[in-house]
Amino acid sequence: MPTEAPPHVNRTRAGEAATFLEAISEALWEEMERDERVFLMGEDIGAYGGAFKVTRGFLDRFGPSRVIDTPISEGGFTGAAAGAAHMGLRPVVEMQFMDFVSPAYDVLTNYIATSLYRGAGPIPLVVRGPVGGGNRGGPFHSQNVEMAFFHTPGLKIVYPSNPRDAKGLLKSSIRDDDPVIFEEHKGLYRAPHCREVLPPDDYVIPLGRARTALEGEHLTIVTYGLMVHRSLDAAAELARDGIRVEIIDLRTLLPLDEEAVAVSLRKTGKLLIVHEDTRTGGIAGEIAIRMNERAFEWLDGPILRVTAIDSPVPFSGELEDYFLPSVQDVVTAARYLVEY
Amino acid sequence: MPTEAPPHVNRTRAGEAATFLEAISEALWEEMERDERVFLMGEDIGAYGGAFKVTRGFLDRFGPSRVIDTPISEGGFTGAAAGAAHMGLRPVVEMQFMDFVSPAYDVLTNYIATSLYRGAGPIPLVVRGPVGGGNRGGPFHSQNVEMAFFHTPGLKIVYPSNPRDAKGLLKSSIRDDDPVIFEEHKGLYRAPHCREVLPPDDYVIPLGRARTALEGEHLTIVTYGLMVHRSLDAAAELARDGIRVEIIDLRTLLPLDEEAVAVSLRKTGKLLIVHEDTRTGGIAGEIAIRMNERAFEWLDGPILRVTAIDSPVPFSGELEDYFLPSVQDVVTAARYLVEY
Amino acid sequence: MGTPPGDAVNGAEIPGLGRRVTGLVISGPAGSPRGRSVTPLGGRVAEDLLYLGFQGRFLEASVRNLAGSGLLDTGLSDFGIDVRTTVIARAMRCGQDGRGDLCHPGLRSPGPALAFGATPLEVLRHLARKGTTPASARTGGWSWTDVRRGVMGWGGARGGMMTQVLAGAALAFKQRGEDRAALVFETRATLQAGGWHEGMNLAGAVRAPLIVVVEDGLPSDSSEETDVEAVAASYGVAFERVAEDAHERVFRMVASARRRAVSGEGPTVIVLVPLAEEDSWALHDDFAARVVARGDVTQSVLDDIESAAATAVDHASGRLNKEPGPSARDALAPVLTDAVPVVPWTRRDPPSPAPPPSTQRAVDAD
Amino acid sequence: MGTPPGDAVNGAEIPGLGRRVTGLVISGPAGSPRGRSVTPLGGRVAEDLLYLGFQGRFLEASVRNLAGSGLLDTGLSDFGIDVRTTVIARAMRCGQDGRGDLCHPGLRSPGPALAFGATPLEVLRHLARKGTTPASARTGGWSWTDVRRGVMGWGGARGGMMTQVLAGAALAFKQRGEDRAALVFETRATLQAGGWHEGMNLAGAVRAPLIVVVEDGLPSDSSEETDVEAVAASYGVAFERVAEDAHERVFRMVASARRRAVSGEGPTVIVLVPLAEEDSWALHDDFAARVVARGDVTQSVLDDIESAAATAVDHASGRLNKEPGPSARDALAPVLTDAVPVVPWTRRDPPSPAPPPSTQRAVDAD
Ligand SMILES: Cc1ncc(C[n+]2csc(CCOP(=O)(O)OP(=O)(O)O)c2C)c(N)n1
Ligand SMILES: Cc1ncc(C[n+]2csc(CCOP(=O)(O)OP(=O)(O)O)c2C)c(N)n1
Ligand SMILES: [Mg+2]
Ligand SMILES: [Mg+2]
Repeated sequence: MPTEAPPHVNRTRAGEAATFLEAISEALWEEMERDERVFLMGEDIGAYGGAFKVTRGFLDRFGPSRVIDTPISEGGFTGAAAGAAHMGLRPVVEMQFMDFVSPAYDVLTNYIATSLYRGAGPIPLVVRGPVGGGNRGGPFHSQNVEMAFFHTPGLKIVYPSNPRDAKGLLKSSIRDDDPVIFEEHKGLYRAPHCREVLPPDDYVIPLGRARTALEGEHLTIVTYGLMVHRSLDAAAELARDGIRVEIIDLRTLLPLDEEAVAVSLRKTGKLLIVHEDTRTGGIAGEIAIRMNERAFEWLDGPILRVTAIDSPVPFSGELEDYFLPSVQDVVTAARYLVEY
Repeated sequence: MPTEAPPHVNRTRAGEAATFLEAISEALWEEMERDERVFLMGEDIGAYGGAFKVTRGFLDRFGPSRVIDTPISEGGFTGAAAGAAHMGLRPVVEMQFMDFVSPAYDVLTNYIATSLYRGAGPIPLVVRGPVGGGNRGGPFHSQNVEMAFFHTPGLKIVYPSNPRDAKGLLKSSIRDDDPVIFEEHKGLYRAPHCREVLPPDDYVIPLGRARTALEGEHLTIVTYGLMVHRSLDAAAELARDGIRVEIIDLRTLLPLDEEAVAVSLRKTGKLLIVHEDTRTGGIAGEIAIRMNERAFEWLDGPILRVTAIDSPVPFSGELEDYFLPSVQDVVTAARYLVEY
Repeated sequence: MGTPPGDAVNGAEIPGLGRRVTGLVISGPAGSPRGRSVTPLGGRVAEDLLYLGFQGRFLEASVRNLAGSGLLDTGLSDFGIDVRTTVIARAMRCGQDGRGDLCHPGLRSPGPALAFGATPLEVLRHLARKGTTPASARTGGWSWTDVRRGVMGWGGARGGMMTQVLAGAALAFKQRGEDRAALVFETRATLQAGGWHEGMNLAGAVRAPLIVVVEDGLPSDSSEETDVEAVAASYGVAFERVAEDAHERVFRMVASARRRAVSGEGPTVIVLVPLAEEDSWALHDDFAARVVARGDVTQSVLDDIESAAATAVDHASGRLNKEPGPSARDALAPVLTDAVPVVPWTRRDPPSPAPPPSTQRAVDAD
Repeated sequence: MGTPPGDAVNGAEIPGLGRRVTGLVISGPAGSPRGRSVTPLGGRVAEDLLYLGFQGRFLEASVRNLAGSGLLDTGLSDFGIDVRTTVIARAMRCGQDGRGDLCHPGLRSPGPALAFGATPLEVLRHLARKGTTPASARTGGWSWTDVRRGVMGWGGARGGMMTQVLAGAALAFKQRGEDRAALVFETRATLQAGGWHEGMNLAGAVRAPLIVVVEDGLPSDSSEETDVEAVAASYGVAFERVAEDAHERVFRMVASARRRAVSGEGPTVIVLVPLAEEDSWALHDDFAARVVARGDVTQSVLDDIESAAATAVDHASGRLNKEPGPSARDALAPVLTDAVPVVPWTRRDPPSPAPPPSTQRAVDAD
């Protein structure tokens, strides 16, 4: 009954460029082929292929015991995934939208994150799904969820910005012995400018290591996910005035690669953090205090941030665009800091 | 059927000193007498009087329709409280331990916090309960919960440090039209050194305003809850060496009184944040970046923090003491900053 | 005991008819809610049901149209209007002054919202993300809240949260001894969510005046075939089933559940069995034929009602395009009652290099 | 079909007897699990049940003693040991090598943990917050996890989470076609929690080999009298009730539920009706009298078993005081498999005024 891989998980084997979404599908498919302990759980991921079709064709290939359609009960099936992980399986749980991880907040923070510490062993498990705004999804289908989990010792959080990283980081996450929250920005899923030919080999990208997305010297921008692209656009505009921005793509938010940030900050003396998530209590704060702790003397200006507004995500396009951080916001903040 | 107030809600009327716990009970009692829309929900708060006996005697006085024993379903009864608040009531929800607010995370962050923004009107509701470590409760009865909610626009978070504030802030919270998370540190509940005679009048303390717990000039410590006391102890030790510390007790964490922090920082040039909650993603980060944004030029040293270790709360006494921030930790950090 | 259902406090006017369509009492005799026979409904209730039914029907066409021409998301036009939801909602005591019943209309159909006083234009505004009502541009979709009219919308998760919220609202009615009840539409798979069980358990335990309608719609891969009757039994609450029933029977069944609810006998769970696709308006047409045949409503009044409904929906869709979009500032609607929303400085003037704070002490003397 | 229950892979030794007490097969004929008659259990199962029962009994006394002398929290001595939980757990296939059944022992009694191979000393260490096992000082209480022995403890919330977790573990058994099942003890009010319903629904839907025992203990003010049988019916799962039943009947009922579970017939919910306080050890004594009367065990072996259990518990409580407390560093046990826990600098050397970072690039070339 093994079937041919459907086209969207076969781009790389066919030598074609893959979208971000296809990179995710490829990672899942290859890990399931490689390791029979890997299995999927989620709402309508089987026959229907998932709300975003990430797992289209998986049921035919891997069967219903490894592609499990769950009831609408995110807490319940995440808890069950933990139990299966205790028994040596490697569950990958899909949230139809990551906004719906909130009913699983209890089990993730109290049971799963504490397991290793409690002496109950590691819980290798990935919770993945679409996040982010810009798709007119309104307040309950557009959230970023990193800050719900960033404060919980025992979890890892990954948030890739491009297909290559998405595939390599998802493979690492699945192979990792710790529970990982894996965020996929909907705005990248099918973005044509994101499409790229992926390495043909079984590569992984290590968790906890940032990447320099652009080398520069006047200012460090620390960012991740879709905002890497906004920041690159801003950098292109700033470059026209001779401002050379260095962009650090965090890739993994927890553990945070503070070393990479500090090294860049030492070079530029200026730090701007850009995140799509809302402002107060966002990740920028933690980065700011860590750089105070270890790099204060190198700061030639305040650590600033460009973020969404402190509000739920609006439903209308005009409002959502206003709510989200824009390229212009990044340019304004960068100029201010460079001139500081 | 109105009965006499039981002793623990009658300290102030009797001219006696009240503990922190009694101050909470008095606030609830007085608000229920003042406003018949105020009612209580929680597990075993009626006949049993609550796990910590905060509501002992309330059922007799206010009857079962205003003192509601709920099933063990924190999400469900918090959602129900929201519905009652929509209809003009003013629910005060007790979590038996605030650790158990996590099943209500979904409804609090998605439904309740967004209501006003959605045009659905305000949801005046208080979720209160015991928090914090030091009582050998282990990882599931010792948590601080502020960072689960700090990132959610639409919620307020209050965390008092003494009986007077507790009573005045709880009254304000109940009268406030917004949803409030109200944290009560178990280590303060019956602490003898905390006992104080409260003002006899119906006073309130406004939300969103910090308090100077100690005036000083060499260093600002920003803190709240039990850590105000640890910081005061540290300040006493530092005073022996002529180091005069200013201590800001935040009282309300959200909205954050950044003005009070900035004013003090301007005076001292040095900022140390002390919180009992774990380190990564703690509130210190947000304070640090806000001070970068508005007070960078006044910083004569890095913004530092003293916090618990990034781990679940240990069960054994020795481990818990090591895990929690100590007076000595505050002294060490303060000296370092003053000498910086 | 409750006021007779259908006795709304205020009504909207049928534009073409120049009189109120809500604010009506049943004039016919109360029929047995479980009876198989079709007992007539009072003339004004009948007129209401006809008007609301026609509105839903025209609105469905209009939404498909607007979606086709790109004025609405096609995703939002992908709904199945079920005329029975309108009948169910209309059997409650809809008011306009914040003292009537409450209804969470669910996400499948605008019928219940219309029955609770929403206008077609309001429905369309929400779908089109227009900024002319407080929330349409902010949360939009099929769902909004208007406490005054008793509409408790929620475009969020299917986790049973609205059963909790309406259970709490119903608890408030009970506490105050009011003649009010709450009605919540949930979809089938919602019963898999723990949140739904918590809300239902609480409602059952405190005998809250709550009616839960489970819209047993499209099967999703993730829906197990929950036995809703067994679930209701496990909470000790009443259970009813609505299949291809005549409007009269549905109306009386709900009215009777409402009576039980407000008299303290506890919640009822109603399963709404899906209609065959081609039948979606047949029940409406049957009803119209019956009321005319019975002489409760003349053919000419029926025609007037139909054209009034058509006019209202035409008017709404015509006006929709002329309405302004929201202003960006609306994105900043307050999240706290006493706070001015903070705009990041990048949207305004940059801070001066060393931003001076106010010198005045913000800290109270204490 | 499952291996006969009681066939543990490895067993501990009854110290005074010098032979294994687990690792046994039932030697008697299989009785009807629903039969009223008391069908004998095999000699080695009987010996096990006697030994475990005595252990529980002495442990109860010992914990009260230690609490009285301040060596344990009095809060933690406030439990009601129910000997039937031991029988229920012993009817599963307890192993020591990570291939037997699983059990969440609940918080009320150490019996199930003892049946799954925990020693009295381990129980006491947890209660006393001693640091000589990986988790006792970190989470302690009545509850810990040892995947190898199949003990899945959790001293956390009563939100039904362990039903979810064990349902998932059971799902893994089923997926791999293993002869294993999971047993979870929950308390009554836990059935009010949505989390429990989600776990139960999932287990029912996938027919996971799961047995849920609802310990119907102390009524709390917040417990409604949930009709557990109706709840089980709503999930389409089997239901059983354990009252003041003889050990034999309890054992066979559970063994039979286990057989159904592993053969794919789905979960069973068992309600454990509370014993009258004074009866808490009567069932144990009745059982002992019966096995001696039947000649399955001689009086002298019974005495040996009793004294072996007493010795084990005495030894444990004697040794407890001599064991070292945890070292503070244990507070820093890793929360991630690949991370060294970070100690705040205030516990170590302060940072130098301008902390120099490593100059080497941490960023990969990409
Ligand atoms: C908590 C939550 N999880 C997931 C979703 C995504 N979701 C929206 S509709 C739906 C299927 C709903 O099925 P059902 O309740 O049967 O509704 P119907 O098929 O009748 O539309 C899902 C999974 C959601 N809205 N909320
Ligand atoms: C989610 C959660 N909420 C609240 C509590 C606090 N709590 C511990 S035991 C208990 C009562 C439990 O009642 P029941 O399940 O009937 O157990 P029993 O009375 O039999 O001990 C409560 C409310 C908890 N542990 N977890
Ligand atoms: Mg469905
Ligand atoms: Mg109980």
